[in-house]
Amino acid sequence: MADPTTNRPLHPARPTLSRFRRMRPITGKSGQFGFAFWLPLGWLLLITFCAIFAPWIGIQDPDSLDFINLQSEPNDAHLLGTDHLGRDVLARVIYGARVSLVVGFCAPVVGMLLGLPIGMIAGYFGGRIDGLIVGSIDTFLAVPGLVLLLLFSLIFGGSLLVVTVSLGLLFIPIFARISRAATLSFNSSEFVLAARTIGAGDFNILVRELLPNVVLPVLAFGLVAVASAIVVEGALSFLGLSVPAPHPSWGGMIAGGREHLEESPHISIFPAIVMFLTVLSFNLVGDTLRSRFADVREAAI
Amino acid sequence: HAGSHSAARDGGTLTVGVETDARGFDAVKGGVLGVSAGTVSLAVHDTLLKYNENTKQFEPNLATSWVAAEDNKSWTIKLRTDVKFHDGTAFTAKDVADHFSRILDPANKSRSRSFITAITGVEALDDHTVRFNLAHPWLPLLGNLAAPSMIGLIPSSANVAADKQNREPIGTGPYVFKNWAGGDRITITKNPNYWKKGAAHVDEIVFRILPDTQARFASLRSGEIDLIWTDRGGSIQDAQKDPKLVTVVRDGKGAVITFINASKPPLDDARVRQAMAHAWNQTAILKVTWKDTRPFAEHPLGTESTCDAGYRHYDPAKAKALLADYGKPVKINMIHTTTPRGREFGEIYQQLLKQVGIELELIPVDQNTLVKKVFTNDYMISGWRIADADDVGPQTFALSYSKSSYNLSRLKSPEMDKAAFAMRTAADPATRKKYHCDLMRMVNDQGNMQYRGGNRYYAFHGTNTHNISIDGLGVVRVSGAWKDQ
Amino acid sequence: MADPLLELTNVSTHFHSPAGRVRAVDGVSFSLKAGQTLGLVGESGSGKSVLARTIMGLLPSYAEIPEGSAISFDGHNLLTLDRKARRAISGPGIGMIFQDPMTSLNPVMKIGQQVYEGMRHHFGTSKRAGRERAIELLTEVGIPQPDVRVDQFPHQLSGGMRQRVAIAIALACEPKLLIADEPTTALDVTVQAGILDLLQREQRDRGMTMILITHDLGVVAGRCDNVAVMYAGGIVETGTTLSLFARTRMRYTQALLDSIPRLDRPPHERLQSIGGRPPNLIDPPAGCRFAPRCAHRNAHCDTDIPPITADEQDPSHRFACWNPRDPDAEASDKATGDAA
Amino acid sequence: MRYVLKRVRRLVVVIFAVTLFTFLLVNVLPGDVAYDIAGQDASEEEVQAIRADLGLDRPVMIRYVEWLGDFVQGDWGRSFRTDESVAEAIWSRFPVSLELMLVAQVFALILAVPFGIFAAYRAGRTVDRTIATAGFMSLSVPSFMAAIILILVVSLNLGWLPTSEYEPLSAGLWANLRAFILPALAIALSEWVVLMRVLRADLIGVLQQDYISLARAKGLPVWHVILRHALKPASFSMITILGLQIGTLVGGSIIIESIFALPGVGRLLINAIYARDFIVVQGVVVFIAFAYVLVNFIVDLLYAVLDPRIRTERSDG
Amino acid sequence: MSDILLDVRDLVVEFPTRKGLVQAVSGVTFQLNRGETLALVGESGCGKSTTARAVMQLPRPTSGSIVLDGDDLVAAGKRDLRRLRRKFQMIFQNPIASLNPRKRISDVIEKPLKIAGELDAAKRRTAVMELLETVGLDPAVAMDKRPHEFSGGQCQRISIARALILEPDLLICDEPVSALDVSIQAQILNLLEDMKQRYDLTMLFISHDLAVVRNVADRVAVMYLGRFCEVGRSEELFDSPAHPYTRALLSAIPVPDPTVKPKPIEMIQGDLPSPISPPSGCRFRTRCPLATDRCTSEVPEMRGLPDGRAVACHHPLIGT
Ligand SMILES: Nc1ncnc2c1ncn2[C@@H]1O[C@H](COP(=O)(O)OP(=O)(O)OP(=O)(O)O)[C@@H](O)[C@H]1O
Ligand SMILES: Nc1ncnc2c1ncn2[C@@H]1O[C@H](COP(=O)(O)OP(=O)(O)OP(=O)(O)O)[C@@H](O)[C@H]1O
Ligand SMILES: [Mg+2]
Ligand SMILES: [Mg+2]
Repeated sequence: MADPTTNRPLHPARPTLSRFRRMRPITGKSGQFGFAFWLPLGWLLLITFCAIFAPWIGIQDPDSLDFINLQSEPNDAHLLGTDHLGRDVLARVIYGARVSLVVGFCAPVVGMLLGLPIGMIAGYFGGRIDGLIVGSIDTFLAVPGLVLLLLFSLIFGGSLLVVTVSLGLLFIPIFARISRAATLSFNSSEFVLAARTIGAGDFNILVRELLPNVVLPVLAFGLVAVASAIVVEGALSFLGLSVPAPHPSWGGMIAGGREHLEESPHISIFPAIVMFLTVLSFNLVGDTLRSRFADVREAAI
Repeated sequence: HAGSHSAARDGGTLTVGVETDARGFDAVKGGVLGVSAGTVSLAVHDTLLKYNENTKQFEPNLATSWVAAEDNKSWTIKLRTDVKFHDGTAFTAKDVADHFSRILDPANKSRSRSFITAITGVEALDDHTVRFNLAHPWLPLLGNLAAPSMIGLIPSSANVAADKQNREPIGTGPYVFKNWAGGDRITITKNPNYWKKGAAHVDEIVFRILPDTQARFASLRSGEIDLIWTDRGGSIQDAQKDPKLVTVVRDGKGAVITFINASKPPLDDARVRQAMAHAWNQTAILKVTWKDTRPFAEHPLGTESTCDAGYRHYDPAKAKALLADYGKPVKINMIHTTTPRGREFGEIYQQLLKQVGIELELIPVDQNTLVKKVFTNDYMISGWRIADADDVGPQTFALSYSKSSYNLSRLKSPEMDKAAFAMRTAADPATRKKYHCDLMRMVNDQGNMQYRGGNRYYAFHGTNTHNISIDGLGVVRVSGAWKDQ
Repeated sequence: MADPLLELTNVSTHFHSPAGRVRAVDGVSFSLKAGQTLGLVGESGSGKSVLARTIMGLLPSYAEIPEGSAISFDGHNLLTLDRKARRAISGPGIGMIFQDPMTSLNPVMKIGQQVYEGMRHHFGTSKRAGRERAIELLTEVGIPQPDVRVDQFPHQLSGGMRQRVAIAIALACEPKLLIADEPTTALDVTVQAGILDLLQREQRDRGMTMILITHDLGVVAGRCDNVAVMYAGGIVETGTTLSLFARTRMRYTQALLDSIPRLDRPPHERLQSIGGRPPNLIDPPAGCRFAPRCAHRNAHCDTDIPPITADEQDPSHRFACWNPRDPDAEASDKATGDAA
Repeated sequence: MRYVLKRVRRLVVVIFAVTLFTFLLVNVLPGDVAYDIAGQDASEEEVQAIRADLGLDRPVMIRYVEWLGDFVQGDWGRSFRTDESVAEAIWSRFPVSLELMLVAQVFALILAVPFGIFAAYRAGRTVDRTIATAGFMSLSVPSFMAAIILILVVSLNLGWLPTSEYEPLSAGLWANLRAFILPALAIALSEWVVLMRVLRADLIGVLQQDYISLARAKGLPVWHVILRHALKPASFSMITILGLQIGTLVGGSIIIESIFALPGVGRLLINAIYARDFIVVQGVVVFIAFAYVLVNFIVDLLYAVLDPRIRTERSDG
Repeated sequence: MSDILLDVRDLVVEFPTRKGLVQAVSGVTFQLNRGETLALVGESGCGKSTTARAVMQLPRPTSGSIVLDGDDLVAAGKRDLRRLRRKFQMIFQNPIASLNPRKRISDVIEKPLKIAGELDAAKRRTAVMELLETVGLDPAVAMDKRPHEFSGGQCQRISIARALILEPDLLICDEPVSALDVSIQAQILNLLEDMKQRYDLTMLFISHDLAVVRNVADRVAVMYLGRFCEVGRSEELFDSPAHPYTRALLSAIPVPDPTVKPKPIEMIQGDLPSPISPPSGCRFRTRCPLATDRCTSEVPEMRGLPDGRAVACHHPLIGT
């Protein structure tokens, strides 16, 4: 029986690779970013603008109650109506965007800052260290994410910081995996070997040679991670475990409006639509950028 | 509904949607019986007495007669002789004595003990006679013997001894416990040998655990289940409007309250508490949170009780005046649960206090932590409740008496202690009530407890279901139900 | 055998890419008589594989074959046939072998099945008969223990063995024309010779017509009747092997031959190198595509595309060059080299 | 065989680490099951008595070692609150979660495979982009939102399916399955996209392989080439993801189980967390971790069955 | 100053793999004289690259000694090794992959200087520019570009510049032209030859293409399954191979001349055996037309032939 170890492509860079694979066109998407990119990007900019400048763009106080106008339908005074405490839904949606965006951006950053070095170290050094890290990641992954979030938020209380950090922790395995895979794929490449032959140390190779290459696929995943961070935050606040009252958050608003789904669907539906559009936009923008800048397979995720 | 008994039809299955799973049915092990477990238990067990809501009188059930001694410090009760437990053993005075002795034994740490500490002992005089000895004249005894909670329900002492009562309860009731699929459903079946012939009609009652109110309500409307109860204002309003549904209502005693911790500055100043009482708009929260499906509470003695408790009504001007008198800015915090209702309560309270110039910070915690914080005096303001009871006196006593470990608002005053003691040992209902009312007036004046609404219970069922009633504590009596078809 | 089996007339293949239109094959014409072997040589990227895939009908969807191209095979114009008729030709009409034996076999399918699948599809051969035939074919291509190998998976075979299997697959439907796209590039020299011998034998025994694509002039020299040299998408010189090597006319072909290190040359001999690099096929040079790298170019070369010209001595030897080499004049110095 | 042993060893290590991890985590939870047992009307002394009774006043590590000892012997403890055996509680709820996951994954596959194939075959074309956009839209509806919308539309407005009518299998297959349709759909709505995209990406890669060209060069029709030649080698990542999802979702569909009132492991867990019934939390988390690791293990073995490269390599070695 | 720059003795490199220990190089001994080019040829997987990398100490060999200019590399500590590295450099097979795609050419080439401790940025810059000029690239154009903007041949020039900037004594080339087109290959081979003259390089040149080897090498070592079969001066080895494997290799090479018909001499059969369980005795015996029982039982030692060659064969093709 033939030995598989000898069955490798022999002179791999000689025309072994068919052009048909090497020159895969960026499946149809032409060189320009289409409106499937600009439209969502516009939405994101709008949301971000509103969230940042919420106190100054003339929207109402999101917390003040109005016992007269409970659950009023959208009207001139309240463009998106009021909720069951008579609060302006539009104002709450906009202030809720602050939570979603902060968590959405910061959690992946936390995950990346921790996951990237972990993954790179595992991929670079291999052996015991790799085994240990992969094992820890496995352990971490074996505990359902929502359970961890629940436990964290119960232990440390619900606050923006806790939610962001604990969600960020959940992203560690994902980022670690991506950067580990990327590191592995570059690790055996000849430019790393070349760096070794000139006597570069491990740290130098990790930071100077590997990092610039690893960071791109990792960043490319970043925007998609933002989308999922927003979704998970939504789920958390749906369970009432995210930011404390009275701060509005989309998931919390959806959960709060559930009881009034039949008489006043607008209480849930508007935040749901805004959240949907925002998540969709991040997904679309993220995907466009990812397919443009890196070829990471979803399988790694 | 009572009138339609003649048309009662036997057979069929009654499906009941309940909000929470039971924890267990053992009076000692299971802790509090929630409404779910209470409802199941009430169908599986019998009480000694029964309270008639219409006549306001106690009626015989497992007991045939009851007489007090001259000094009112003991009661002798005669029991039925024809009653058998579901396992076939005969019901005797020993079962009753064992049950109460077990609750009273401090080693068992029953949480129900605190309600009946006035009982010093229970003895079986013969097979069917039992005597309750009391420390002092104690009016609430009969109410406790009729309580549809674990205190009043008599289990098989053999089953208790075998340590199976918690998960497979055995009683003398019209229904026999059949199966408990954790998290999903509890099934009980008709007791063919029930001592009161014709009391039970449907063959089987299934309690389905459906935690989501919306879902439970939708299932009721689609006819998937026959009966639900809820305390959600929106659903109650919808149900009352729905011609295909029948509403069963009963007012209860007790109340949903707010503790103002009198041991934490600046809440140790009565003026601050009083200002908060005037800033508190109970009408508004009843409207917003409960959609006016609960009664306005001035005290926890129940809507039927005529007691002028000197309630401090919503009056922001007065509140501001009191604060001005106090003179310092008030910044306080409050713990609340992470449930939508808990958040909402916090959000409303925050806004109401803001109107009179008090800054309130909200700290979300889960239910369990909230309880712990309140017990360990690690809070300033927290929601709480005075549980329903035929007589809430024992609770108001414990909440107000200075040496009670249950004085959770930590307000200690000799006058209140005096009123509490007088209430506790009163030998006749009128005196007891007078002292009770006095006590509640003092509480209202101090502002250490504020009301968020009284208790009113609702159950709903389709028009083809009959003979459902709500007992004390909101426990639903399903054992007499029958269905058309 | 008057009619050619395969005839290409002005065949072009263009790819639409984000950067523009890639003229991978541009105006290729040649014809091939039944039973002959054509060697198609050229540098990497000169369009050999694309040409092969164009004939095979295996182009991706973003490829375009401009109007005016025609490929006639056995009386059919392959470019105008409907899909079903076209498929009927793939297999029994034309078979193909790919460059990399590691990737040209389905890793999760048994070898036997891959061999007889085509027969089943085209001739309705039964499974059992197909298997028998597969064993025969494997024996024929020189695989030891064929009855064991039929039930194995590709990874259990070495590279050389796999290429033999690929040949067996191509032979299964008895094609009239076999296109072998660099069948030995990925193999070791020791294995390469065996594979080439096998192909040559099969071709002779079956009277098959064959196109052997390679970048190695040494490979075609010994084994092909005709040779066509490709550069930047077009055929720049074609003729019988003997004539092409003996009387090389095109400057590019000669430069290529000169740049190859040879065993019969002394060590450390300075090699003739071709400067520059192959042109960009999106925007190729206006005149002769080799002009920018050619040592013998003149003004003509940069501006006008050289016409196809026939060699005076051998009309079947054709080339496209404004300033062709005169083989007779340079023969003397070449002779000294050969003598060494 | 050595490989299997190695995997089993790793499985055990991970499980062990999970037990320690959760034990520590659960034990730093604020709040106390004792208060929950005692109820709101109990006094502090009573609560302390209950604590002592449950052994909660002893150091965490001692309790852990004890728990582990019992656990290894198959005694997962009894709920502090309901006195239910933890193992029994989990096993009685597990089939519900498992069924939910399986139905959800079947839905996800039904959507993912044809769309994935279609998108890959027409990569870059309008069909592909339409599918991709639809996928993103589907992916952008969080499952809790999907659940609410499904309830609103399918149950409340159309009245087609129940919102919460879990019936055990003994009540009949359809009665049982009915209850899973909406929750499974709510889960599948985001899961299928992941599967579809993985399949699409791999399939595009496979379709560019020489062996696909070779199959086409044999004159085989396109559908034959895709289904017989391309699908199998392209589906390995998808199968991995499928396995991972089953693993994570068995305990991870907490919200869906709650919304649809399915008496599954997820709901058991969340109730236990809220009640600080940590012996149950502990048991459930370890169980879920075990399920996760086990499923991965099975997927790995399955891989070997599907992919001859791995299969024979192992039997060789 | 001795004439021998590199002295490799009994080099063994093992890799643990899932299926067992692979001895990729098993007991290789050779010397490299100053200024000479030694070529290593052999089939794929025979251990050429592994030998080269072992000399580079990447990874460090399992056993054996490698002495470079008096310094034992195997025994050298991590620190010393880094200091010694400037004396021996390497270029790789895949020109594009051996350059970091994210770095500019100037950074790529000056990195060795930086690591070697040259602190003056201006000095580094002039060195880089000079060298780019030398390898035939226009420094003004090339400096600030990134690798993907260059063709394979140009990338290989850049790699050569990087390897030469520290002015090493020994240059190891692992198949430097096998990824390049024939038309480019000649440019690189010429360049290497120029560099060798200019920098007094000693080269270890790896290739599977005997024609290329013939062109560049002074001496040739033929490798089979982790061992050397034959080492000798290029002309002699090519003209009259002593080892049957060398002869087989030579006969398999196609000659670009239609008048020379492929020689019908006996081709070696079968495939390279598994390096995990190599054949006993002579490793080539399973494919050797001349194999006898002796070849199965006895490992052939390297023996010197009168003309200075060494061969490891029980039945060499030319008399001893
Ligand atoms: N699928 C494709 N999309 C875009 N361009 C392509 C595609 N395939 C090939 N090309 C381009 O067409 C030209 C010819 O490529 P082809 O693969 O035919 O070269 P080749 O002569 O076979 O080279 P090699 O010796 O490397 O196999 C190249 O410039 C290549 O970049
Ligand atoms: N890192 C490694 N781990 C395990 N085995 C290895 C490793 N590197 C090389 N080998 C094995 O060592 C043997 C020699 O490999 P090496 O790369 O040195 O061969 P080579 O002669 O350079 O081949 P090629 O011509 O393909 O480059 C092969 O069997 C290979 O499988
Ligand atoms: Mg090609
Ligand atoms: Mg190599």
